[in-house]
Amino acid sequence: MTERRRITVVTIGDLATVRFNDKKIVDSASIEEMGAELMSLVDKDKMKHILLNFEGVEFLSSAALNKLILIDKKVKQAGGNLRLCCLREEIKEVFTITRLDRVFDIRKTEKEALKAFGVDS
Amino acid sequence: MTERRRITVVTIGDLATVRFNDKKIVDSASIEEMGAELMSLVDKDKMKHILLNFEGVEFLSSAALNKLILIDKKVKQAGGNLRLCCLREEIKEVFTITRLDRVFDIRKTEKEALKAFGVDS
Amino acid sequence: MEESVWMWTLHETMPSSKEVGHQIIEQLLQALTQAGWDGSDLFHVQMAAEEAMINAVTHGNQESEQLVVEVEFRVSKQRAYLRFRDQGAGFCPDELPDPTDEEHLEKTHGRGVYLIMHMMSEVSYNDCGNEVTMVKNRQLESADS
Amino acid sequence: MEESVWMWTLHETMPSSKEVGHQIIEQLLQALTQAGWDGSDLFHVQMAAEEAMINAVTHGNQESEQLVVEVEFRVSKQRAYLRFRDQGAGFCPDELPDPTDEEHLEKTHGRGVYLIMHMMSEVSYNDCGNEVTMVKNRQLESADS
Ligand SMILES: Nc1ncnc2c1ncn2[C@@H]1O[C@H](COP(=O)(O)OP(=O)(O)O)[C@@H](O)[C@H]1O
Ligand SMILES: Nc1ncnc2c1ncn2[C@@H]1O[C@H](COP(=O)(O)OP(=O)(O)O)[C@@H](O)[C@H]1O
Repeated sequence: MTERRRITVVTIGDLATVRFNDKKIVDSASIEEMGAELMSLVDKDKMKHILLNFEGVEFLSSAALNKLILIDKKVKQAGGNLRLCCLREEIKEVFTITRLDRVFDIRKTEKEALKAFGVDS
Repeated sequence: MTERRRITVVTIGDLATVRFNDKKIVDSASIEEMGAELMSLVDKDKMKHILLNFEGVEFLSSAALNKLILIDKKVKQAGGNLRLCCLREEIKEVFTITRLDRVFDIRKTEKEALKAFGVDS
Repeated sequence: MEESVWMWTLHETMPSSKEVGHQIIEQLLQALTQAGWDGSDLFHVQMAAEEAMINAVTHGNQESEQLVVEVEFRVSKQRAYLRFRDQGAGFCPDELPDPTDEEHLEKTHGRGVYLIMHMMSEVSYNDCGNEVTMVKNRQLESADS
Repeated sequence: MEESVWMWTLHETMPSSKEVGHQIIEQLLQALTQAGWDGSDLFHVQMAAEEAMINAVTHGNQESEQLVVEVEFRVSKQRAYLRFRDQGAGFCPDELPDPTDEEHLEKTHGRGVYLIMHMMSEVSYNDCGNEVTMVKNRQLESADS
């Protein structure tokens, strides 16, 4: 299995469910690393769909949002879907204030998100 | 002989006398290329001393000045000297206004500059 | 600001380093927590502080080793005051495009100042744009207070 | 500016491209030459124009394809008027370090605005710093006039 420092990945077919190892996604070097690890899920591991589970994430900066936009573009280019779930209230608010809730498909629970991918759990 | 697009070089031992192929040193891609060609005189061709003869040069921008400062540092690092000569009056003034005449060794004629390098012509 | 009884203040000059900046903001968050702040109030201050610090270090001082950022924080039970001043050439916040406009929505930059404005109760930049001063009035009482 | 009889004026909106900028400045130089300008007067205007254009395109608009630079040039026998406006966040020229200070002398940036100020007769930035207006009064009569 690939060594990953910023994310933990579970795959079902071509869907990767990702959890973040950091509680705060704010340090620029870590954000770069996280971005690279997510990119390689698409490029190297040929994952088509990605679910980002934000459980345990307490903070993210605008630089992290910028990186997520890049990942979203990447996944869409590869013909897949990116979904987000389990955002704590304050992080959800960041997406609402910036209107990024219109760019990203955000679901409340992992179950709901998986269902949107057509996976019944 | 090395193919050079931005400069024309004549060498005497470890001294390279350089003329510029462009009348206006202002375009950023050309400045990069000029910089790389000058750098390689030190790195690749192992020239120690460099004389920049500005005859025919009608204009240079501050980006070109910045590049010359880098070259000067490079030459000094390699234990050599960089000298400038034959600047038209307006270009000389640019060096005076910016006080770069205190950083660079500027000579009126090529003969004077060569003499400063210990070469009698 | 005279009327508040500050429980904690910090005024220092830091190098143009994001790492050092994160550490100083950690101190602010600890002081806020000790003063009873939590939930979205705490989150909002954290967000504004991080974005302002990163802008001062990167856009303002361009991470130059020769330049410093002045930071001043004050914390009370009900109010937080934050000030960041860099040594850069400044900018005009009013000229920034609105990142929530349809045409900018998927851009990968340009949300920091917007978030600062929306997270804090009062935000003001000096004329030059190299100093931002902000105040957060606490909205929520925490459950256990 | 009313009193001058302009022999040539240009007012256009250009993309954030240095190449296009160089070409437009070529047109200005031709117009100046036709109006009898030469020597250091011509050189000074060229320098100020190139530096202001490059700053508008790179620092102001950050070479964004979505942003444009407004340029306005006016030329008479005795006077040249230049204005560049970009769509960036601006800056405060007064905050810039003096590049001729000993400590900045060997820096590889930071001479553009300084040169503009020294090459032209009058230079003013708008409050925001994303528009520079400058005038050059011709100093020398050319030999053949
Ligand atoms: N302290 C500062 N000094 C100079 N310019 C700044 C400063 N803060 C912000 N800016 C300008 O405002 C722009 C927008 O900043 P921001 O909204 O934080 O988004 P981003 O940092 O992603 O570009 C920056 O690109 C920069 O031009
Ligand atoms: N049109 C502009 N918009 C925003 N910032 C600018 C503009 N022009 C200049 N600046 C700021 O002034 C600084 C100094 O510019 P300048 O003197 O031309 O030197 P350099 O371009 O080499 O940095 C730039 O680094 C930038 O921060």
